[in-house]
Order: sequence, then C-alpha cells, then structure tokens
Amino acid sequence: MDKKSLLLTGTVLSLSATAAFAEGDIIKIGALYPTSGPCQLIGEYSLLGTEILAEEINAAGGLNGKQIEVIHRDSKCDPAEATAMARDLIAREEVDFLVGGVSSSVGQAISEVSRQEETIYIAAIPKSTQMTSPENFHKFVFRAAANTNTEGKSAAVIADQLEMNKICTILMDYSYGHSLNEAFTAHIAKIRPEAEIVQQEWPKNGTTDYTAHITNIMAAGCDGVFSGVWAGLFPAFAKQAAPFGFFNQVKYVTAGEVGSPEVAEQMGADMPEGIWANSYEVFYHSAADAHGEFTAKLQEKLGVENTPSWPVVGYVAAQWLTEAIAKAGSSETDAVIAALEGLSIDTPIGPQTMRAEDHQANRGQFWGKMVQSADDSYPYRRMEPVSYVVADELMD
Amino acid sequence: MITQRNLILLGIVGAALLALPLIGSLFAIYLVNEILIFALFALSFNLLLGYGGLISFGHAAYFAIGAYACAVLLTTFGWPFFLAFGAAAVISAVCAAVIGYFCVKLTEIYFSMLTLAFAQLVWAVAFKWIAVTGGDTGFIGVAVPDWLDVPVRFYYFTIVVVALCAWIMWRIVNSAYGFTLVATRENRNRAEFIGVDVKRIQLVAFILAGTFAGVAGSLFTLFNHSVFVESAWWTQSAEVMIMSILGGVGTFLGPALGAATLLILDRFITEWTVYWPTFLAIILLAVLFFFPEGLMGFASKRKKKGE
Amino acid sequence: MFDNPMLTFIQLLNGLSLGMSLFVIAAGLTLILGVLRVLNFAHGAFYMLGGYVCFSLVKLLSGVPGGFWLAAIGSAIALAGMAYLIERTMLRHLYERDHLYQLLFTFALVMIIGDLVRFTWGTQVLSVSLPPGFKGAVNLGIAYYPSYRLFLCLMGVIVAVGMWYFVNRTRAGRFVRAARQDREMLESLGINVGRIYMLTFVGGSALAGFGGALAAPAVALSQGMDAEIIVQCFIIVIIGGLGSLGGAFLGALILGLLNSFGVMLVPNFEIVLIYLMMVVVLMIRPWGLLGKPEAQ
Amino acid sequence: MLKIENLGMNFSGFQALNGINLELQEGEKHAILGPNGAGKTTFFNCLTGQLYPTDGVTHYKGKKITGLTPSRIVNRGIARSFQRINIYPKLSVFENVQVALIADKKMMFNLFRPGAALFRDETARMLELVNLTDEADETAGLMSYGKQKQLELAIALSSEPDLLLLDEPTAGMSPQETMDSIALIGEIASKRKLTLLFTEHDMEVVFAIADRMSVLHHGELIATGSPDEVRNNEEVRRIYLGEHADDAA
Amino acid sequence: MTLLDVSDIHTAYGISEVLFGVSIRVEDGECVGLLGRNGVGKSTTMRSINGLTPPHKGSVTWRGSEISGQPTYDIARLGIGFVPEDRRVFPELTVWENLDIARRSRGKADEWDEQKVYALFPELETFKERKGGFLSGGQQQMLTIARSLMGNPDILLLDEPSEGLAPLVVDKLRDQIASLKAQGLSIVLAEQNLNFVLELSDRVYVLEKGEVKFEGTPAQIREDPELIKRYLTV
Repeated sequence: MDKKSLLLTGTVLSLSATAAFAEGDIIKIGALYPTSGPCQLIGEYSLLGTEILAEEINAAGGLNGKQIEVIHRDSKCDPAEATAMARDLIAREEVDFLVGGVSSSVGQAISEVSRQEETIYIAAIPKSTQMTSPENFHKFVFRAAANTNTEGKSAAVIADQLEMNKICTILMDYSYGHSLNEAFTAHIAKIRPEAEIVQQEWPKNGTTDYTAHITNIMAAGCDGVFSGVWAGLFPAFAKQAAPFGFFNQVKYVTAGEVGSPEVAEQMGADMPEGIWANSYEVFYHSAADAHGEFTAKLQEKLGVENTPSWPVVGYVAAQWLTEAIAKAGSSETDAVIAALEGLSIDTPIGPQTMRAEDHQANRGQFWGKMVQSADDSYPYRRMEPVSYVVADELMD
Repeated sequence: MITQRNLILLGIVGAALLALPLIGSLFAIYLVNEILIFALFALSFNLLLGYGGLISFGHAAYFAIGAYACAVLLTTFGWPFFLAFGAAAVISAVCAAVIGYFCVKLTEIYFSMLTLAFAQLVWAVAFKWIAVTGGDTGFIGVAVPDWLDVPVRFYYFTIVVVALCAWIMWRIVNSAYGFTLVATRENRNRAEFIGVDVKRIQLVAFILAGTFAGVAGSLFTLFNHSVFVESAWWTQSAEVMIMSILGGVGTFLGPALGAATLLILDRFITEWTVYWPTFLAIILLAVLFFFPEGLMGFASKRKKKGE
Repeated sequence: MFDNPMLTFIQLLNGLSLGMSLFVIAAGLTLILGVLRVLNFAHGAFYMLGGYVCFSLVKLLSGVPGGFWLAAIGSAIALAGMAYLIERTMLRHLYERDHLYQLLFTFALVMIIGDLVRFTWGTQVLSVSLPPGFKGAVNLGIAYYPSYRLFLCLMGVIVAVGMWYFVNRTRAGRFVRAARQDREMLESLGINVGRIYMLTFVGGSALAGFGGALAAPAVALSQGMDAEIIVQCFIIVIIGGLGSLGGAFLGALILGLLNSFGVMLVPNFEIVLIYLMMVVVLMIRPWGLLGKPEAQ
Repeated sequence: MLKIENLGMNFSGFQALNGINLELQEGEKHAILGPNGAGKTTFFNCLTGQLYPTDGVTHYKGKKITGLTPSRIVNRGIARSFQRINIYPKLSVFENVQVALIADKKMMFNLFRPGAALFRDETARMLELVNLTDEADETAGLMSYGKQKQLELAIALSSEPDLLLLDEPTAGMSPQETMDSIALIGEIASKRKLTLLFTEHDMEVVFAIADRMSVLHHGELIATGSPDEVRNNEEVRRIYLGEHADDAA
Repeated sequence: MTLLDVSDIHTAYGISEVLFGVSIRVEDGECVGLLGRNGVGKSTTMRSINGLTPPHKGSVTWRGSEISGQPTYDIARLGIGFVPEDRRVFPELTVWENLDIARRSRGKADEWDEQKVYALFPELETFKERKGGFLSGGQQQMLTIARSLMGNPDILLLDEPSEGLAPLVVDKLRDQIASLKAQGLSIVLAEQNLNFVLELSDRVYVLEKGEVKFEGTPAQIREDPELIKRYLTV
C-alpha cells in the first residue's frame, strides 16, 4: 500500500489522458479531496476510487466517445482552501464537474462555489443536512453520501432493536454532531417512545481527552449510548473508555464509520467487542457480483487482502456523474442535472437512486455488531452479521 | 521613500493589475483577486509589526470579525451594500479598540500572548454562536449584490478598495503619527520622555490595523460568498505573519509581496506534491538564513548593489 | 453538582491525570523558553514525533518484556538526537536574532516534521495499546480507576520532582539557572553556555518526546495532534509564568481540572473557558501565576 | 518651581533613596553631586515618572506630579537627558528632533499630515542650536559619542521645557567637547530661561554652571547650598570632595 | 614572556566604533591600571580581551599565543578571570551557588576553594545561603571577585570595583586586592577612582576616546596635574 506510487498513478493517468486526446474530446472532472491535513487518509482513498472509475471507463472506450480526466486539488480539509481550489479547478483547468469533499464545512464551501460558477458538484462524503437544507440548496449540488439524517435515524433503529431505554449521547460539538442529534432524538422518540435521553455529552472540537465525558456518562446510569465519535477519533476514545469498564456497562451504538475494516484492523484488540457500528463498505460483505469485482480490483491495486472502505465512496460519487453523462448523452450542465434527478445506478454496493426533489442519494450504510472474527485470515473484529440498512424509509 | 523609479514600478504594477482581465483568464482574476485581499491583510498587519514593532499573534481575529460582520449585516439584516461594508470596518475597529485597550498595556511576549488569547476567544465565540455565524459549517450564501457578483467587477472593486486602503495606510505611516509610531518602536523609553503616550500611540496602531484587517475580511467574504470559522484560528494569524516576514517587514509593500508569493506557491506547489509544507518551510528557512530582510529587502539590496 | 462525591472524585482524577501528562510536555517547553528565550512552536511537533517513534518501537520490540517502557525511553532518546542536530546545525545561529526569526524557524520545523511523520507513518490513525499490566482499573476503595491514568499522575509527579531536583540541587541545574539569568557572565566564568543551551534544548525536546510516548497509549496518533497540544502547552506556560517550572506544574493542573470540571459543570462554555482564563490571567498578572515580572 | 518632599525609593529591601527634600526656584541651576551609585539616576527616574517612588511627593509649579506617567510629566514641561545615550539610533538626526517636535506640538495623533514636512524650520533651528546642522542627515546611531550627547540635548530641548534634567551631560566627552557643551548648556539655559537640575562628575563643569548644589550619598541628601557652602561642608569634604579633590587635583 | 599583550585592537558594538587601536601589555604578576572617564573604552577593552566583544582588528595574545576570536569560555579557561562592572552576581543563586558554578581546577598547586575564598572575604561565609540579589553592593562586589577566584585565574580583569561603594568598603576592597596581588595574581584594574588605581598599580594606561593617551607609572601621573586635568579630571 504505497501511497506515493498511488498518487503518482493518478498524475500519470491524467497526463496520458491529456496527451492522447484533444481538448474537446475530454470530460474533465475536478476532484477535491484532502491529501494533507487531518482528513488526508479518507481523501487519498476516495480519490483512488474516483480514479479507478475513470480508468475503467477510459479502458472501455470512454464516455460518449470521450475520455475522462480526473484533475485533483488538495482541499486540505479547510473550507477556505477548498473554495480557492474549487475555483482553481473551474477557472484554470476548466473542469466540467466537481466531486469530493470530506468535512461538512468543506462540502458547504464547494457547494457555494458550484452555485456561483454553475458547475455540478457531487458531494462524496459531507453528511451534514445543512448543505441540502432549503436555505442552502441549489440545483447544482448533489449528495452521494448518506446524510446525518439517515445516519442518525439508522442508529435509532439499532438502538430500538437493542432495547435501549435510558440513553446517553456523546456527539462532537460541531455541526456533524448536532445534526446527528436532531435525527436520532426525533426518530427514537417516534419509534421507541419509552426510551429516554438521560445525558448528553458534547466533546469539543480538537479534544483528545474524553475521560470527563466518559465519567459523566457512566455516572448517569444509562443502559445505552449513541455516539458520534467518528472513526478518526474513536481509537483514542475507546482506549480511554475501556479501562473504566465502559463498554461492559453500556450498549454502544456509534455513527461515523467506526465499523470500517481499516479502523478495526488498525485498532486490533483495542476495538471493543460487541459495539454496534457502521461503515460505507465492508469488503467481507459479499464476494459476488459488482462488489466482488471491485474488491478484487482494489486488492490488486493496493496489494492488500483487507481492502479499505473509502475507495468505494469516491467511486460511487463519480459514478453518478458518469452515468448521468451517459444517460444525457452530453456533458452540458443542464442536461446532466436533468439526467441526475431521479437517476438510478448500480454501484458496487448495490442499486441507488438520486432523489429529484433534494438531490440526495438514497445511500444506506452497513451496520453490524463488532465481534472477534472466527476467520483466521482476518484476525480483527468485524461486523457479524453485516446488515445493509436501506435509507429509503428513513429519508424525510 | 518615493523615488521616481519606485513610482514607475508602481505604475507598471498598477497598469498590469488593471489590464489583467484583458487576457481573459478567469483563473488569473481569481488568483490576483485573492492576492490583493491578503496583501491588504498583510499590509494591515505590518502597521503593527513593521511600524509599531508589535508582534500580534491574533491579527486574524479582526479579519474574521470584519468578515462575519459584513456577512451578517448584508445577509441576515439585509443592509444596503455600502452601509454593511462600511459598518463591518467600523465593527472591526471597535473590537480592535476594546481588545487593544487591554493588549497595549502589556509589552513584548506578554502582548503577543494576550493578542493570541483574545483571538482564540473570538474563534471560540464564532464557533459556538451557531445562530449568527453558522458555527463550523460557516456562514454560507452571503448576499452579494448582483452588480458586484461578476468576477471581473468584483476584481475591479477589490483593486479600488485595496488601493484606497493602501494609499491611506501609506499616508498614515508617513504622517506625523506614523513618525511617532516608528519612534515608539525604535525607542519606547525615549518616546515617553518626549511626551508621547506610547500606549495610546500603540492603541491607535492596533485599531488601524484591525480596521484594515476587517476590510480585508469583508472583501474575502464577498469574494467567497461565505465565511469560515477557520479564519479566526491562530494558524491564520501565523500565516499573515509568515507573509509579512517573507516579504519583508522593513518596507511598506514587502508584506504584499509576501502575500503574493505565499498564495502563488500554495496554488502551484500543492499541485505536484502532497509535501508542500516542506517546500514552504525550506523557502522560509532560506529567507531566514540568507535574506533576513525578506524578499523585498533582498530585491532592494540587489538594486543598490547594481547601481 | 457536587452531590455525587464519587463522580467528583473521578473527575478530579481525570483532571489530575490529564494535567500531569500535559505537564511532562509543558515542562520541556518552559525549560527551553526560560533558558533559550525561544518560543518553540515546534514543541508540539516533537511531542507528536515522540508518539509515532514510540509506536514503531513498540512494534519492533513486540514480545520483548517491558517493550513499551523501552520504547518510551527510546522515543525520548530519538527526540534528543533530533533536537541535537537541529540545535547544532540551525537553531544556535538564531539565538542572537530577533524573536520573530526564531518563531519563524520553529514554524518551519512544524511543517517539516508534519511531513516527515506523514511520509514515514502514513496518514491512518495509529494506536498504541496500553502496556501490559496497565490495561485495567485499580480499586481505590470508593471507585475503580484506570491504572494507566494513575500511572500518568505518578509520572507527572516524578518528572516534576526530578526536574526540581535537577534544577535546584545539582551543579548542572545551577548552570541552567545561571544561564537563564546572565549568559555573558556565565561565559566569562569559563562555562560553555552554548553547550548548556544545546543540552537544555535537547533535554526539553526529550521531554516532549517522552510525553508523546506516554500519551500514545492514552490517545490515538494522528496528524494534527501537534497543533492541539501546542496551544494547550502555551496556555499552561503562560498562566503558570514563562520559564517557571512550578508555574508549568500549576498551569497544567489548572488546565486539567478546568477540562474535567468544565465538562461537568458548564459543558456549553467549556471551549470558551480556557481562553477566557488565559485572558484574565494575562490581564491581572501578565507574568503568570508563579512567574516574576521582568526587571526593567 | 519644583518641590520634593521626603522622596524615598526602596527596591525590594534596598533603600536607594531616602527622605530627600529639595526645592528649586525658577531659573535656578542646581547640580546634584555624588559618587557613582549614590542614587542620582534613581533620583531622576523618580522625578520623571520612570520609577514610582515608594515614599514622598513631588510638586511642580504647585501641582503634584508624583504618579504621573513620563509622557504626562514631559507635557507639564519637564524634560530630561540620559546618562546612557538614549536616542533613536536608526533614524536620522533630523528625524530624531522632528519626532520630538511633533510630540511637543501635539501632532502625534495626526494621521494625515505628512510627518516629513512638519516643523522643518524648527528642527533646523534646533540642530543649529546644538551645532548639528551638518549632521542632519546622518544616522543617529552612527555618530560619535559627543555628537549623540548633543543630539540627546536637542531632543530634550524640543519639548520646550521649563525645567531640564540632565544626567551627566558631559560624561565621556573630551575637555574641548566638555567646554563647548558647558557653554552651550549655559547659553541655552539663559536664553530660554530654563531651570536646570543636573548631575555631574566633573567639578569644573559643576562650578561653571551651578548656582546651587546638593550632594547625594547613599541615597540621602547630605548637603544643599551654594557651591561655597557645599565645598566647605565638613561632611562633604570628608566623604566626597575631600577624597578626590585633595589627592588628585 | 609577556602574560597578556593587547596590540592595536579596534572594537565596535554593531556599527558604532568604540576602540581605535588600543595596545596594552601585562607582565606576569603585574597590576596594570586603566584610567579614563566614563565611556572612553575601559570596559570595552576588557570585553575585547575576554572575547565578549571580540575586536575586529588587532590581536590579543596570551602567553604568546593569539586568543582573540576564541569563544569567551575558552579564554576564561586559559586563566583570564573577568569581574565586570555592575557586579552581575546571579541574583537567583545563593552565594554558595554563585561560587560553586565558577569552581574550576586548573591543576595549580595551591588552588582556591570555598574555604580560602571565605577566608579572604569573611562576610560571604556569613551570607552563604543568601541569594545574590539580596546582598549589599559591597558584598556583591566581593562575591564577583570571589567567584572569579574560584576559577583559579592567572589574571583578573577588574572593571570599576570601587564604583558605588562606601569609602570604608573601598578601603577594605583595596586591601583585599592588594593581598591578591601579593599572592602573585596579575591584575588589570579599570577605574575612575584615581587613588584607588594609583595605590594598587605598577603601571597605568590612560584612555581617552578609545585610544591610549598615556602610559607610565603611578608616580608619573601624580606628578603631572595637567595630565590629570586633561584626561581624568576627577
């Protein structure tokens, strides 16, 4: 898994594409993923997914007879930087479309540029509902990611299944956490009226010490915890909580892709047994069909058995674009928007539809209980069983 | 000092800026526009650092205050454009006056640390006051008036505002006040003994710097149609300091050159390596060890040698 | 809120252990600041590097008894070595220069070390497991408390006492104190102050590395952990008093306790609280709680 | 004009000044004598607001000035020079004086009047007064010691004081420079009707300028009076003048 | 061989030149006085010798080998002790600690230690646990001299030791310096206090504006009131 060569491949790919085709024969997609800064890892893998898609299409003769070129800029996980880079892609590279974004603020920032520049933007990862809320929504922005609404409600569904009655929440004190909270509390009240939220903890941005929150939760006497301490933060949280006997005392349901295989692999024995977590993708889900093919390709590309979850996110985000362009038979912005609205596609993780009214894909997530795998080739915790929580019923 | 040669140079740069849209590159317009905004920010910072000898670690606060004030007045309250734009500068000035009142009581590192503390406080307020600022997702969709919402127009608007501000700052640093400010930097003690109230002189510098930073912040808001809380974080203050030192704090326009250099580097280095911080660091080290007076100082020295 | 004594007690321990682990790092920062007068923005980067080096050493030493402890010491040594190189090749040429240039230099270090970490260890969040024997909790009579956190408390106290002893009771410590007061005079007595500066920088950086290694099992290793810690360390050093070891100890305790009781009592304002405290301390006692005003 | 009552300064246990009482009449030229370390500079610093005395009050023209900041005290009409050169070393000689005039004329908060154009004539006249006309464009810090001292005097005079405090005005000067300097100070003082309070080592200078003098020893004023009175004071002879004057001169 | 030979040194602080070709020489066991007013370059001469402000031109040789340009601590280790003006004890260190950090053996037969230093300056022993900053001026002066002695120097550069001291204290100090000289220590004594210098020195240099204006014996100076008036005028 050599990241340098990974990035290099991307560059070479775009270079060769540029060389071989004249300007008019190329569809340019601007990719904005952080390849430095705090969310670099997610960005790198997502970019890889986008590039795999472009490679596939180009190898198969292109799209509407044109080659695809993916031009990447580092958004650095910083909204002002993302704004500048999005503009840079549009003004200098003359890209026709934008994909990418990780954090909600970066998503918002790119969405704002796409509105000004009238360029389609597919948000790959940003989840906060604010981006597609009525006051911010515009016709050029589409979201491939599951939003906090779906994610929070899915968690409520799991909490209901686990019969959690006295619930504590621990959610990060910024928009992602607040949006999750709204969705979760509303939905749990609806589906499980007897449940009660007894304590809410809001760790602040940038904190690395959660013990004060852990202590508060344990003193509150809840039987279940809903958490938004996402994958990048979870290892620290888990290591601090485990010695308190935290995970033995409460049932723990967490959003934020804590269930993704790379997190489990990296944490090894530090991944608590029996928590419920989600992920966009788990390679062990199935070996059949498109999913199996994609996993195999990724295994080959990265030279690892256990493939990460993020490439598929970048792949699918770009897939919306390419399929819409194919359907529209054109890369004209209005035509592609029309094609995207209501579009259904088959992704490596199953069929999905882009809702016309709010440009939100009905993206669900994999949820499961993290347990020690019996499989010797994968000596980490994994979801057993894996269930795909479909989004349709949970979407507003 | 204005020499004829500098005037000619300035004229050429000015003409080039005005003529830039003729080449028809939207990219160039965006890039130069952003450079102009940060040049103004860096120039305002240099009022403190270069002329007043005051090392502020929290100059981003006033940039952010101006940015938020402009966004909120324009969008949430729907004020007329020029009123909102002007009021944003006034609000930055008032905040700088209040914060500066406490900061100038301290000297040297304590001054720096108090400016940092206040700036972080501003950040924390912006982060938590979601109803007004939008918190971490930022203030999105600023109501930029239609007549201004065209890249080329906004570009010219920026040129006018930045040129005007720069001209005012130039007048200020060469004014009686500017002379006195330099005197307090050179020898605070002596300045007191010619009857100068050093703290008040420094407070005025703080307010002026804060005001122009606020104008830069407002422009940035209009440019992006959005404000982000990162603008108030201490790294933004560090960045403007790096710009100034890179360009040279000993000259009036040095920091502007530093801003241009940093932004151009940012756009082009990030394209071919993910290790851009190292390249930036190497450039900083080169300035540090080989051209301590910054790029501008380096350039003017070369010129002198050549003559 | 104090109606639950056990909760209060555990929050107290939380605050203490957080404060003590911060102290180990801040102590190095304040030592360097006091002697070299260099505000080292890269101290947080050294801390981060210490954590990552510890991660690699733990992997390398897996199976060796006491592997983690060797790794922690190894991190301190590695950071000391790096600090030595930095000081000898670059930093020492900057002592006579304006503070601004020293600041710029440490900014540059922050960037380079960040890239070094990224290049060497990649970008995934890395995790060092709690060392054997410290995975559980200890029964304190009224409550169980994680043993590693207790160990951090102890370690903070050991470092504090050790440094106090070194600075106040050893000849080398006397040199350090003298160098802080009058560099020229010490030179004139035949003491190579440049070497004392170097050793102080090396020692302070080793503490940062050690602090990073100790923190590794308690937090996760990630890019950006340097920026978080450096702001906290600055706050500690400022409220305690620049260059004051006792001040750093007090400052670290205050920050730790403010964190845990802030979360408990005023959860909504906790983020504002530490900056507010920094402002208040600087306005009332700019030289810090235990610092001394600089002579005129 | 200046009335000092029971002035005392204690530096954490060290009594630098103790119970100093002194009155200056308008136009008086008063010398403060005393060996190095007797507290002369501390005395000046207490008068000009740089130090806040731990005891006592000072009235200037009937108004209390103790506790005011240096800049306020200067504005009341008290200027001083320093023993160690205290100028703006990187500015030109001309600018050094110009800034002082800007401050004196209360133009320091004027943001738009170009500083370089202000008070050019006054500055030139001031430089002429201290014989620095030829050096106007030199960088102040690069001039000789004596010239820097002259500049120091020009800066102090620029605030148009009524009372001028000079801390060792001729220290380090050559005899010729010293004589010139004395002549200059005397001339300026009488032309501008200055009241003068100065410290000095050089007895010749003291006797050339002073109408009255005081001797400071270990932070206490042990004698005040006309030069002859002080010269003949037993205690003074013993501890100060005697030691040097008898043996050396 | 000449112990210390300063030859035609030029020294500047930054851009302002202070010494314009000063030459002085000290033989083994000699006490040499430097006289002159404030600011004529006495202190700078000393700082040039011990490397704190190295000369940019000229040479300083110690027992025949060039030392200018060497770091201060190396020069100090050669046996050149420096007692600066304003005393500069380490205020936060106790008397004992002040002495301890200066302790350096130079392999001599009869070396200084704390006891010997206390014997010379009995007051210091009384206050050995007191912080340097809390001593009186005279005590601080003794401490700085004592501190230099702990390094077992061959020469002492004494800068204005009598400054600001009470006459009685000055007398005592004079005796103590005389006794050091009697023990064979070479001394360079910079002073404004004429008598103090003339009584102790074997030879005297008079400095004026960064140049040596006169070199001779104390007797020559005493007999030349014109010289005194011109350069010293106390």
